[in-house]
Formats: sequence, C-alpha cells, structure tokens
Amino acid sequence: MDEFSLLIAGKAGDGIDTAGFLIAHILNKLGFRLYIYRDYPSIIRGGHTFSIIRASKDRIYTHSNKIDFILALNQDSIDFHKEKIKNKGIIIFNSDLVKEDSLPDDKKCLGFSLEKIVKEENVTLIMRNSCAIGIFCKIIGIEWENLDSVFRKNISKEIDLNLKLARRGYDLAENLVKIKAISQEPLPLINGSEAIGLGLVKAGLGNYIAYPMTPSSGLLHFLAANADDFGIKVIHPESEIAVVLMALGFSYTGQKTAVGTSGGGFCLMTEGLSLSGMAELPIVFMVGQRTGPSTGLPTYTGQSELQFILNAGHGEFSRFVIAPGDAEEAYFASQLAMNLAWKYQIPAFILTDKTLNEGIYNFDINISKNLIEEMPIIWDKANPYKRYLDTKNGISPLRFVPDKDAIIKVNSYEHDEFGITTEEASITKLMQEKRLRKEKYLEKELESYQAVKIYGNKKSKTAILCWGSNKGVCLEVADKLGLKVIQPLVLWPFPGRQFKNATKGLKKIICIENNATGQLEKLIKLYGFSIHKKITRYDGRPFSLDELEEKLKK
Amino acid sequence: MDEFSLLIAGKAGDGIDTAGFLIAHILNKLGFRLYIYRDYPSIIRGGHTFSIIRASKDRIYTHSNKIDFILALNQDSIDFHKEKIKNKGIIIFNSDLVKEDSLPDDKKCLGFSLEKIVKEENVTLIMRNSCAIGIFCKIIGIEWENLDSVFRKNISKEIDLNLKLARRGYDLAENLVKIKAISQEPLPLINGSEAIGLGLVKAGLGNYIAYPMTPSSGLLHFLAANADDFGIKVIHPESEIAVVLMALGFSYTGQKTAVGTSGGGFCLMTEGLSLSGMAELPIVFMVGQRTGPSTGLPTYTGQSELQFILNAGHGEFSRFVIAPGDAEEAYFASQLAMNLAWKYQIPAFILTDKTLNEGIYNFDINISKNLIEEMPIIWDKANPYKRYLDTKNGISPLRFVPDKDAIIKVNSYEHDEFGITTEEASITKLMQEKRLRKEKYLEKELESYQAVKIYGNKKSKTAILCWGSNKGVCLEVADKLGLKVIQPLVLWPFPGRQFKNATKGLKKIICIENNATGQLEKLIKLYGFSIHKKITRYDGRPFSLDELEEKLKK
Amino acid sequence: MTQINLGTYAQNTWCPGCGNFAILNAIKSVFLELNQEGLPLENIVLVSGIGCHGKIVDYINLNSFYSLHGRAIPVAQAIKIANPNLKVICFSGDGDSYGEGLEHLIFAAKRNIDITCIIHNNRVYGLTTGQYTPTSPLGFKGRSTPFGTKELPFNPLELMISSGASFLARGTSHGLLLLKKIFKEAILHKGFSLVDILQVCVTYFNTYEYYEKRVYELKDYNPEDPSQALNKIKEWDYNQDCPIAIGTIYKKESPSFEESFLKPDQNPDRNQAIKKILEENI
Amino acid sequence: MTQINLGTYAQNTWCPGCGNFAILNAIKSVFLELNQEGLPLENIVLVSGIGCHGKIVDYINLNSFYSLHGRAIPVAQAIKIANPNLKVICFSGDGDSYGEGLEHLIFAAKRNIDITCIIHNNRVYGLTTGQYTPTSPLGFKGRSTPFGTKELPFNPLELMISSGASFLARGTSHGLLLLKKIFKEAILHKGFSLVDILQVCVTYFNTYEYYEKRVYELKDYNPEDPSQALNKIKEWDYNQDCPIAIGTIYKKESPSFEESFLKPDQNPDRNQAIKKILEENI
Ligand SMILES: Cc1ncc(C[n+]2csc(CCOP(=O)(O)OP(=O)(O)O)c2C)c(N)n1
Ligand SMILES: Cc1ncc(C[n+]2csc(CCOP(=O)(O)OP(=O)(O)O)c2C)c(N)n1
Ligand code: SF4
Ligand code: SF4
Ligand SMILES: [Mg+2]
Ligand SMILES: [Mg+2]
Repeated sequence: MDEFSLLIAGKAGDGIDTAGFLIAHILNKLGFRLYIYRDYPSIIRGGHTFSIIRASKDRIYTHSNKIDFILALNQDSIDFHKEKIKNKGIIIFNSDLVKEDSLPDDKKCLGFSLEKIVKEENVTLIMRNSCAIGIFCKIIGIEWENLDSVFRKNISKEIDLNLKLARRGYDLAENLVKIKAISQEPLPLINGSEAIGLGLVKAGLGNYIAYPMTPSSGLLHFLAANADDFGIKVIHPESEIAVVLMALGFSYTGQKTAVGTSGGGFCLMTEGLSLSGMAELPIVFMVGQRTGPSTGLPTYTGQSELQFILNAGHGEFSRFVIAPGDAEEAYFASQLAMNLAWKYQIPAFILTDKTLNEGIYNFDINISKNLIEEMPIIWDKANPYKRYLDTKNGISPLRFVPDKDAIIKVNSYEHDEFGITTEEASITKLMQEKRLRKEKYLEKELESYQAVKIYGNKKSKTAILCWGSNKGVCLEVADKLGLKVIQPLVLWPFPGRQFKNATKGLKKIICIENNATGQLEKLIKLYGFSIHKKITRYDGRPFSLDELEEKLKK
Repeated sequence: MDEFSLLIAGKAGDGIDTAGFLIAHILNKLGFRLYIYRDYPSIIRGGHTFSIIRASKDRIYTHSNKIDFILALNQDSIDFHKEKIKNKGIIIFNSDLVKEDSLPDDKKCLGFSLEKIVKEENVTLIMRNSCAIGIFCKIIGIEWENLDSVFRKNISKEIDLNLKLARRGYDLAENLVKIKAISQEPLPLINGSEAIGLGLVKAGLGNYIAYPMTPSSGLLHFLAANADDFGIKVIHPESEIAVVLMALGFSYTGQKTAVGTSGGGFCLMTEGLSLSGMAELPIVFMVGQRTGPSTGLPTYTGQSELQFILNAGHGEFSRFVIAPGDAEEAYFASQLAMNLAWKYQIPAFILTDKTLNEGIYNFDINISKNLIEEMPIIWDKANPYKRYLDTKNGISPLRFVPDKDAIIKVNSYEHDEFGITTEEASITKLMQEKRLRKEKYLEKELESYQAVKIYGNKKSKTAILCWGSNKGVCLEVADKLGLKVIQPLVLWPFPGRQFKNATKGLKKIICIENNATGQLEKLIKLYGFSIHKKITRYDGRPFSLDELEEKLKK
Repeated sequence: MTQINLGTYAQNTWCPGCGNFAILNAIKSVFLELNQEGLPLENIVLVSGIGCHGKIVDYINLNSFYSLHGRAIPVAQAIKIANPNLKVICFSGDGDSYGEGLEHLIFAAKRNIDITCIIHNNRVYGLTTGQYTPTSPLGFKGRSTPFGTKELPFNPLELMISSGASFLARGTSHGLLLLKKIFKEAILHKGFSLVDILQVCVTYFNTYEYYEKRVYELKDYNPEDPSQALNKIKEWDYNQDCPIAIGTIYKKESPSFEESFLKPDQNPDRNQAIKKILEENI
Repeated sequence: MTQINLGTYAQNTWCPGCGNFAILNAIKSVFLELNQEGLPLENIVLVSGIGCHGKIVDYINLNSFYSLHGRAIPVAQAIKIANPNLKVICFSGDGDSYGEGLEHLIFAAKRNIDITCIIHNNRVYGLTTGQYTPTSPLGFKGRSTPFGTKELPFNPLELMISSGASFLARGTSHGLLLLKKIFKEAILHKGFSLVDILQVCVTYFNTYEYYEKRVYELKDYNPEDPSQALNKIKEWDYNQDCPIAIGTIYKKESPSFEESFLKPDQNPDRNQAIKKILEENI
C-alpha cells in the first residue's frame, strides 16, 4: 500500500484529534508522508467529529473521501461515513456502541468491545482511544516498538496505563494487512498555524497579539506556549480593537508585531488597518477564513474574505496580501509578509483558512525558503528627522523611541513630513501619492519572487486556477488528469505580469474556490483575464481529492 | 447677470456659514437657483473657512472658482482667494483687518470698517456679518424688504440689533450692480443630509441611530431636532458598534431603522453588516465619505469608500448600494434604499460624501420621485412560522414580536429555516444560496428603475462617467462641452445591462472620481467595460466647474 | 403545572455536567410561571451572545436573537426601546459581556434600561477551548496564558453598581431553587437587572467544589441599602479566598431610559411634517 | 529655568478661552521640570485620541502617536509594555475614553499598566460641535439631544476605582498650579494613573462659573485610605449640585502589568528554538 486513508470518528470530546495525531506519528516513523484533515463542530463535547489521516509515499497536502480504514468509536461514525469505505476497506468499530445491522454487508468489519475493556481496566473513557490505536496498529502490521515510542514521546499523563490499554488492543487484534515502511527520513508534522508561527519568529517577531477566534486561535496557543523560548511577548487583550491598536503601538516602538483573527474579528480591526495605512505603521495580519457570513460555521472552512481583505479599511493605501497553500509556503509567506510590511511600512496579510490553519502537514524546512530579516532604512542625520520624509519610492527612514536625536510623530490625520496635522490640499495630495507609490515599488520587487506558482503538466492547454489551501488538492488532481495548475501566491499587489506568463497559450482556465461568488475570478478580471469554468464549494467543507477529480472530469 | 458667485470668507467661528445661508435665502427669494459649497477645517474657532454661494437662473448643483463677489472678513480671505475673482468682480473687504496693499490693483475693491462699526454699536463681533450682508445687498441692488424678511424668518436671537447692523451697512454702501429678479417660484434650500432625512422619513423610518462623525452628523442633528414631528426615535449611543447592533435589534421588531456614519465609524459597523446579511435583518446605512485614510481630513470630501462598501463584511451576502448625486436624488435614493432593504431583507447603502451631505441645494420635491412604502410579505399561517423559509426568490415572510402565532428566531450562526443553529453541509449550502438568490431578483427588479442615468448630449461619442456628488459638476461641464454624461445611480447590484446601453456607440469614456485609484473604474471592469481616460482628485476638494472644464479640454 | 413544552428539537451539545443546564432549567420554569401569572409567552424575547452560554436560545422555543460575540446587550436594549411591553432577557458570557462587549453592559446599566442580563460567568472562554476572561483569578493557566495570567480579575458587580445598574444578584449553577427566585425577581424588576451566575465549566475550569465550600445565601439582608450592598459586593473580589454571597444583593428604584420615548402622539402626519420643513426652508 | 522650547510650528486652533490651553501649559512645564530632574525628553511618548483634546500632541515637540477616536489607551499600553523605561502620557477626551473606547480605560486600569491618562473632560464632544457625552448632566441639550438627554452621567472616577486604577486625581482647567502638581504626581506614580480634568469648553458647554463656585482643593486628606477615597469620589456624581473636590483623590501601590514581561533572558536563539520545535514534532 503506497497510499491509504484512515478515518477515525466519534463524539466531540472523545479525543479523536489526539488519537489521529498519534496514529499519524506512528505512520510518520515508517517514512510515510502524511496529511490530516480535521472535521469537528463548534461544540466542546458531544456532536460528531472525525479526522482523516492520509498516508502516502509521496508528499501530499489534501485528504480523500475514499477511505481504506474506518475506526468508528460510536454509531454516528458508521452512519455518517460507511459510504466512504473502499471496496477492500476495513471497518474497525466499537461493538458496545455500534449496532451490527448498521454495518455494510460487503465490507470487512471488525468489532471490539471498547467500553467493556475500559471498564475492566477501570480507566477513564478517553483511554479507549489507546486501545483502538493498538488494534489498528496490529491490523496493519505495525511493530509494537513503534507504537510504544510514539506514545512515550507524545503522552505525558498516565503513559503506563495508556500503553497497557494499547497493548490489550494490540493483542486482541489480528494482523490483516502488511504496511511496509518506506525508506525516507520522517519529517515533522505540524499544522498550518504552527508553520506561520515559526515563519513569523524567524522573521523577527517581537509580539503576537490576538483575541481567540477559530481558526486563528491555534497560532495564539502555539506562540503563547513557546513565548519564552522564542523570546516574544504574547498578549490576549479585551477585544480585537485593542489587539490591532496595541499592535500599532508596538510597531511604533520598532518591535515587529503580528495579529491573528478570523472574519468577524477582522471587521473590528479594519479601522486600525486604515490607521496602519495612514500612519505607515507596519503590521502583519493573519486572517484565517471560516464559513460566513457572521458567526456562520465557526469550525468549518471558506475562502470568502479575499475581496474584503483587498478592500478593507476606509481610504486608499498600499497593502500586501499573500495566501499560502501548505505548511512550507505558510512558513515562507509569513517571513515575506513580515519583511515587506517593514520594508514598505504597510499592513501585510497572511490570508489563510481553517483548512490550512488546522490541517496537519509534513513540513520540510529545507524546501521552504528562509528569508533574511528586513532591517529599516538608515536615517542619515543630515537633516532634522522627519517621520514622513517624502522620497522617491515613498519609503521614509524609520527611527524608534527613545532616540535622542529624533522626535518621532505619527498621526492618523493627514500630516506633513514631520507628522503634524494638515488640511492643506497640496500636502494631502503629496502624501496620498507617497503612500500609494510604495505599492508600485513593492509590485516591482515582487517580480523577483515566484509570486504566481505553476505546477502539473506545464504543456497542458487546460489549467486549474486556485489559491490558498486548495493548492494541495488541485496539485494532486492535476497530476492525475494531466492538467496545469496556476496558483497566485501573492494576491496583492496582483502579480499581473507573472500571471499573464502563466496563462499564455491556455485554452481553458477552471477556477476552484471555496466561496459562492468567485472572488479570485473577480480579482483577475480587474487585470483583463477571464476564466472558462468555475467550481465552487461553500458549505464549509474543503474539496476532497475524489470529489474534485469527479467535478473536473465532468 | 444670469449667473454669479459670491465667496464669503473668514475665520472658523466667524459665522461664515450662517451669513452665506442668509444671503442665499435673499437670492432665493428673487427666484435664483442656488448651490452653496462650504469649505471649513476641522476646527471650532480660528482657521480659515469660506462658502461659495452660486446663483443662476437655471438649476445648478456645483460651485465655480470664478468668483464675481468676494466678501472678505479678514486678511486670509484676501490672501487665499484673490486669484479667484473675475475681471469685473468686486471685492468687499473688512478694512479694519485687511491690508490695502494686499488687494489686487486691477479689481474693484470696497473697504468697510466692520470692527469699528461693531464697536460703535456695542454688539458682539458676530453681528458684523449682518452689516456685511447689508453692504452686499445694497451693492447688488437688493430691496431692503427682502433682506428684512429673510432676517426675520431665520434669525431668532436679537433680530432688531441684527437688522440695525444690516441697515447700517446697507446705508453705507452704494449700489453698483443691478441683480434682476427671475420670475420663478423660489424652492426650498436644503443640504444633502436633510434630503436624505426627508426621504427616510417618507419611507417609514422608525428609528435613526448614529454616533456623530463628519460629514454624517448633519443627518443626526436634523432628525434629532425634528424627531417628534416625524414620529421617530433618534438615539446616539456609546459607539458605532452599539449603533449598528441597536439598529438590528430595532429591525428585528419590525421598525424601519437607519444608521449614519463615515469611513472610520463604518469600519466598526462591518461586523454588524455581516450579521445583517446572515440574519436577513433589513438595515439602511448612510455612509458619508470624507478624505481618508484613517482620521484623514475630517471636513473634506472624497470618494474612496466605494470598493470598501461593496466588499465589506465577512462572508457573502446580498446588498444594495445607491449613490445619489444631488438633493432630489438623495430624497429618492433614501426611499428606495429603505424600501429595498425591507423587501429583500438586506443591508442597503446610501453612499454619499461631504460634498453632497453638506452642499446646499434647491430642492424640488415635485421632480423627485415619491415611492410607496414597502410592506412585508404576508405569512399565510398554513404552516408553522419559519423565519427563514426557503422560497423561490429567497425572500421569507416576515413576522414581528410579539406575535402569538409565531416564534421568531434570528441567528448569526448558519441556521435552518426555523432559525436554529446548524453545521450541516446541505443546509449551509441551501441557505447560502437563498441569501445570495435575493440579489439576483433585486437585480431584475432594478431594471424597472433608471439605475443608470444619462444626461447631456446623448449623441456625443464621448461620455463623462461619474458617480455620486460629481454628477452636478459633470452635468454642467458636459453641457458646455457638448458631451454625454453617464451616472450609475445604483452601484450594486451593478446595473450592467443599463450601463451597456448607456455606453453603446461611445468612442471615449472619461471617468471622473474623487479618489486616487479609480474605484468606479474597477467596478465596471468586473463587467467587461473599460475607460479611456480618468480624471481624479484626492486632495479633499471637490471638482469645481472651471477646474473640471479645463481638465476635460486638455 | 402547565403542559407547555419550552424545548426545541435542537440537540443539546453542552458537556455533561455543565452548569448551563441548571440555568436552562431554571429560566424555563420561570417563564412558565410568569406565563401562568399572565405574561404572554410571545412577549418574551431572548437575546444571546456567542459562547457556550449562547446556545441556550436554541434550546428554548421562544422568540430569540442570537447575536454576535460581545454584542447581545445593544440588541436587547433596542428591542426593549422598540416595544417596552416586551420582556427582554439577555444571556451572555463573561468573555462576551465582561470582555469583548463590556462597554455595552456599562451603558445599558447607565441608562437603566429595563432588560435582564444573565451572565453565565464560568470565568473562562468555554467555546473557544479555555482561555482566561476578565473574571479568571490571577495566575489562571488558560490556552492563551499557559504560564498563568498576570492580571487581577475585576469585580463585575462593583463595576455594575458604579455604572448605575438598579438590580444586581449572584447565583451559582448548582442552586436551582435560588436561581429561579432571582431570575424571576430580576425579570420583574423595573430597570436594568444583572444576574452574575457562577456557572461551573466542568471542562475548562471546574470550580464546583470551590464554590460548594464557599457560597452562602443572603439571609436577613436588605438589598435596598446601598452601602450594605456595596460592602457585600466587595466582600469577594473574584480572586481571593473568602465566603461568597449569593442571592439578590442590590436593588433600587429609578426611571428607565426606554420610557422616555413613550409619547402620547406616536403617529404624526409625516407628509405634513415634510411639507412644513420644506416651507420653512424657502 | 531651561531654555528648551517644547512648542511646535503648528498653528493653535483651540477657541480663545478654551480650557485646553491650561492643560497644555501645565504639562509642558511638568515635562521641563522632569527633564531638569533627569528624565530625558526622548523618553516621553504622548498618545492622544481624536477630539479637540487630541490636538495637544501637535503642539508639543515630543514623540507622539495621534491615534483614533477612542483608541489612545491600547496604543499607550503597548508602548509602555514594549519599553517600560518610557513615560507614556495619554491625552483623551470624555467622548473619546469615557464613551467610544471606555473598555480600554477599564482594562488598562485592571492591568494597572504604568501609563498616565489625562482626560480633558469638558463633558461635551467639542470637535464634532456639541453633543452630550457620558459625563454630561441629565437633560443636557446637545445637537444629538436637542430636547435634553434622558440619561444620568456616570461617575468616571467611581468606575476607575472599581476597575483597579491605582492613582486618581481631579483638576480643573483653571487651576494651573494644582494641575502641574497632579500631573507630575500622576506621571511619577508607578501604575495606572488617571487625571480627570474638568476642562471648560467655552463654545459648547461653558461651565467656568459653575466650577468656579463649587470646586475646592483637598487639604488634610490621605488619598491612600481607600474608603475615604471612595467617599470623596462619590461626593459629586457629575450631575447634582454640590462641592467638587480637586486634587489627588486616590493612590495605591500595586504591581503593574508591563513588569511581568521583563525576563532575564530576552534574546534566545530563535533558530535553535525553531529546530527544537520541529524535532519534537517528528
Ligand atoms: C468578534 C469575535 N471574536 C471572537 C470570537 C470567538 N469566540 C466565540 S465564543 C468566544 C468566547 C466565549 O467566552 P464566554 O463569553 O465566556 O462564553 P462561554 O463559552 O464561556 O459560555 C470567543 C472568543 C467571535 N465569535 N467573535
Ligand atoms: C470612529 C469614530 N467615530 C466618530 C468620530 C468623530 N469624532 C471625532 S472627535 C469626536 C468627539 C470628541 O469628543 P471628546 O472626546 O469629548 O473630545 P473633545 O473634542 O470634547 O475634546 C467624534 C465623535 C471619529 N473620528 N471616529
Ligand atoms: S466547555 Fe464548559 S461551559 Fe462549555 S459546555 Fe462544556 S462545561 Fe459547559
Ligand atoms: S470647542 Fe470647546 S473644547 Fe474645542 S477648542 Fe473650542 S472651547 Fe475648546
Ligand atoms: Mg465564559
Ligand atoms: Mg469632550
């Protein structure tokens, strides 16, 4: 088996997440490349939740709904997912909670009395996961030592009991399949949020400020947990308004600062965004999209904030928007966003979604670019310091408080070069132009980066156009179908020239988006491009490999 | 003189505004059609401020910088404006504050010792305006009775003293010009905000909620002052966030509600906007644009929020955006916005700017459409009430609390027809489509309105494209130059078909906008249209007649 | 008792043992009682914020407005102003209304608007999986403060009394009878009322035993004595270990804002008014 | 005295007679004094909101951050946390920080962050031409309430003491000497300090005579006695007619938030930390 998927399902609060994570680590040790899709409701306990752990010898970045193994902790897990099992698939179920007659006749189904075992061992219910993992490992022929070491590394509480439960499962089950190890080095398994966190830290992050909001909270938790090791401050203040204003305060002192949120929280930050544009205070926003409008489906995915991000904030000013498609790109994009925010003194956006933030990827730091941290332009001290000195490219030298030679005034009103409020028409015009000119220079600089990515069959006359987390699924489907893939990694300033090159000679462009109105489509229209077909999904779920393949074949 | 302009200038706090207003009323009585442009800084006293009162026998909607009369209360008034005076123009100046040698040699300049007069009469400084008005009226040959009656109607405090001062001026001056009355009925003089207020009231406004912010505060003050007469509630709560959420609470109870703000305040309302989209709660937003970004130039104009308004709020939902160009259109647009908000249960925007909100126009209610107030669809009671019943056009019957037959549940989460939270993919899809479908029907309905307006020389192969308050200046310039004018009154759903008809056969489209990036241009590009030239202005000042004419001739 | 079922078909997704169940049960029976005493059920409007607490409106078959995180209170105020005959009950969380939307609570209290705010104060963000809130004790280890918070909680009742609230009570999610009593009293109170419920979150901050040992019901106590009330409010600062009073702590008569809009002539002729304005401006 | 000129070339556009002039003069001389006592001027950072008050930062030739309406306080907090050696002074209005951004003031007080907030409390929105604010007296006729407000003001000092502020003072814009004294004391206080200045707005709410008749300076008074302070704070509720105390009203020692971030090892090897995380996740 070069590639297979396991679906593990149960109630929210059952520990499905952790169990899936442990299994992924066991497979990772065997040299498999992995991707984990997590599907859970906005509920702490109860409700249905599942993870799909997909393993392959090659790098993968998406899930499939064609499942080889189902690990069903309760009845819902069968009812909701039995259709997904492949012909030769195996269903492992909790026989204490699943009715036998609900199982498919034509599939191999193996029942284990998990509740009973837990009772017999007199342990908490959550430990039945360890037992189930033991069962699964035995069935697919994994060495006990592998399980043992992954458990020891990842479980801090009651490791002996957990191992005991696992062993019981391992001994109860029979080996049915032989999964062979692959001779390649295992790679770290991290989610998109963690990759962003690492990228920001690498780029010199000083402070991370956020108010919790799915799917951005993971980044907050990750950075808070590691704040001391990274040498950063992490603050969770009273609201998103405080978040963005605090961030701008930090920025004023010269400390690189990022904030994270999702749509609703971002709304509250738009006034601060406009201030960042006006006062030329660098800031990085990580906006994790979820299903909207409004509170929507908090724990599901979407790509419906692109146009909002491009146009948010009143007035006109320069900005940078990048939408990474996997963990390595996330690491790179976060560095780039921080660098460019500081180089151009503008707001920069890392636009993600629940799929990317919470999807778990293998992460190869060696294929992701490490950028050099951007340092501010030096002020020559020849003249008195002017925070908003007008220059050729619009970028003024930066100084930070306290500086005994410089008085540093920033201002939300229109202002002169020194930073004093003005209402004069001529200065207003000059300053508006200064602020917008920076974007032109940024656009030029972006030509030296691969701002539009191309994959797949480069000779194909048909291309899939996608952005953000859809990259992974598009890549694989394109490989299967022999298509080209075009992914604008940078969305603003739109890399029109690179996009033009990428689309040269194409007969057909099919745009894939997780929204209803076609937001990337709108963006490319501004540059005179058009698409021939669009495939959209807006029910909160990401495209799966099989689904997208089917839709593309139509 | 069929058309002339008076510029009156002084310090903020000098009462320039009121003086200009009184003069306009005096001219109005003579049958002149008027437009007043007000230019003032964000300062309570001091700083420079001026008004241009333009009078003509024909309807006009814009100012000119070619001035016939300057009424200069202080030195700045000369220094800043003397270039604007026409060849045969007259400068009336306060000889106590203006240096004689700063006056142009080749113009008629008449000095009056206003400070001295005020001192002699032992009245407050502000009354020198009355004296100046008297002088001006005499110079242009206006009957004393006219002045007298306008003063009596509009001045409530110390009318006798004011008249005394005016008379002194009147007697001091000599008649130099003979302005002839025009035989047409005078029309009310109101500003754009007042026209909007009247339109909202006409359309059934129940509540107006706002937090003060220039240039939207005028609407708040107007409605608050007349709340009892109109039978409405006017509330100014703690912040714009409270404003929008309160409005949605009122909307839930079935009371028609509008809010007003400008860019920065609107930022804070975007989360509520998205809630309006999701919960299908009708609401009308009046957003008065000013010069941004951020605090910007609070008392100056701009058109830089179009793209923000079109894309604001996270997630995707239907909306309606209309940008009136003068007082009559403002009255109509406000009614239409309220009607459509309620018919389609969506957020509707009246997008204005400082020029429209604070510009003073003659208002002819007879040429502005009166619409019939929209009434909600009836629920047939055949089935239990469902707030979000899915229907062909996506519009669900409305009921309001308290209703003993219906339980009315609205929800910011994705929800089923009854309004209970759901996370199911199929219902999510259904509801997203329901909410977006309404916009399609709205788009169809708009075909029965003149959503794109056409003026000027309809046979010209060159058209000026404009939106909002630029309508007035474009109209007049086009008349002079023999051009066509196209003004999309409705901006969203974009009236593509009407726009196509309007542009048929054109060789050249010149887009006029008060922003730097061309926001209307971006919008039409989405529909495959493009422009040939753009004339933008983004220093906070509106185009004046002479300036635009010159630019167009180039 | 009546046969009316106030439940809905929504699946209850609170954790087993969550203190929200008690709040749900208590409020439902108060609604039924009020209904028996003559309050039409359709005159009740529930408003909630976003958090575990907010789910309560899905579980009660009455009019409701499930608002945004932190933004239940302005909605509730408007509904009351729109129609003072409605009974508006707001369910909110400590993250929701002591954090994100604190200002609205303060201004509602200042206006003394006749709404009832029931704060599910579990001293943690439940729904977003366990971060500190403004009432978490100093040093609380949540997911955004894994090494413990560095700030003291504030005392929400002290803030509320300073803001002008005219009814303040405290309950716990494990005293059903008392909950019913104070809910009813709060709803019947004319003016702004707030009930701070020390609601146990079994998953992220299980304070069950802590409260069990410390709470005591107010007896022989006059909530209408403001200085006694202030002392009682200050007795526990939401941080230190000490006895915790529950029951109605403060009560005051004072005019409420929504009344100021009731006018005899509610329906002037609008066309006439418009005409008048225009004439004035000629 | 020193020759340093703290003025700028910005044209002053406050109305003649405005109380803001006194605030400007007092604070400038306090800065000069502090400078003479050893505080480098570049260590001062001014932050302001939007309103007539905010213009003050244009008139002082020191580092400044002219923020948004209602949003000076979060900026000031961040600057202080970023570098605890800075002296951060926040100028804000009553519309600004008692209204639009009240929550930030409360949370800054709760955290006891060592910033100084000077509130130009003219009890009116000056810059937007005269609407009521949270401290306008009941019945105030502003442009948004032409028939008089229907709500009582709140007492900002009472709210602040309930929120955890550790230094509270009140001044008027017509007592320059006292202003200087309390500004200096507030700035030197370690922890969150707020000075509520009854600033006269000659144009929209001329309270000059009103205050002139009622204010008295605190003498023989111990601001470190919390219950006395509370009584003093409650003496005047910003609405009723009574004597109005000015001076330092309340003072307390307590740890401030920004200190919690100071750690000995401020510069760990980031590449190493990243590597470690990645290894842990294999
Ligand atoms: C503007 C905004 N920010 C953040 C969130 C995410 N969010 C949802 S619930 C919640 C916290 C809820 O805490 P609390 O109000 O205490 O409710 P509990 O779950 O504890 O009942 C947060 C931060 C949101 N929905 N909207
Ligand atoms: C978000 C936002 N809302 C409204 C405004 C408009 N605005 C500017 S200053 C001001 C009020 C100022 O009042 P206050 O803080 O008391 O200052 P003062 O002018 O009295 O000193 C308002 C409402 C704004 N700039 N931003
Ligand atoms: S997380 Fe806490 S508050 Fe939320 S349902 Fe579970 S126990 Fe209740
Ligand atoms: S309006 Fe009032 S606060 Fe503003 S400058 Fe004038 S007097 Fe001062
Ligand atoms: Mg909580
Ligand atoms: Mg004020």
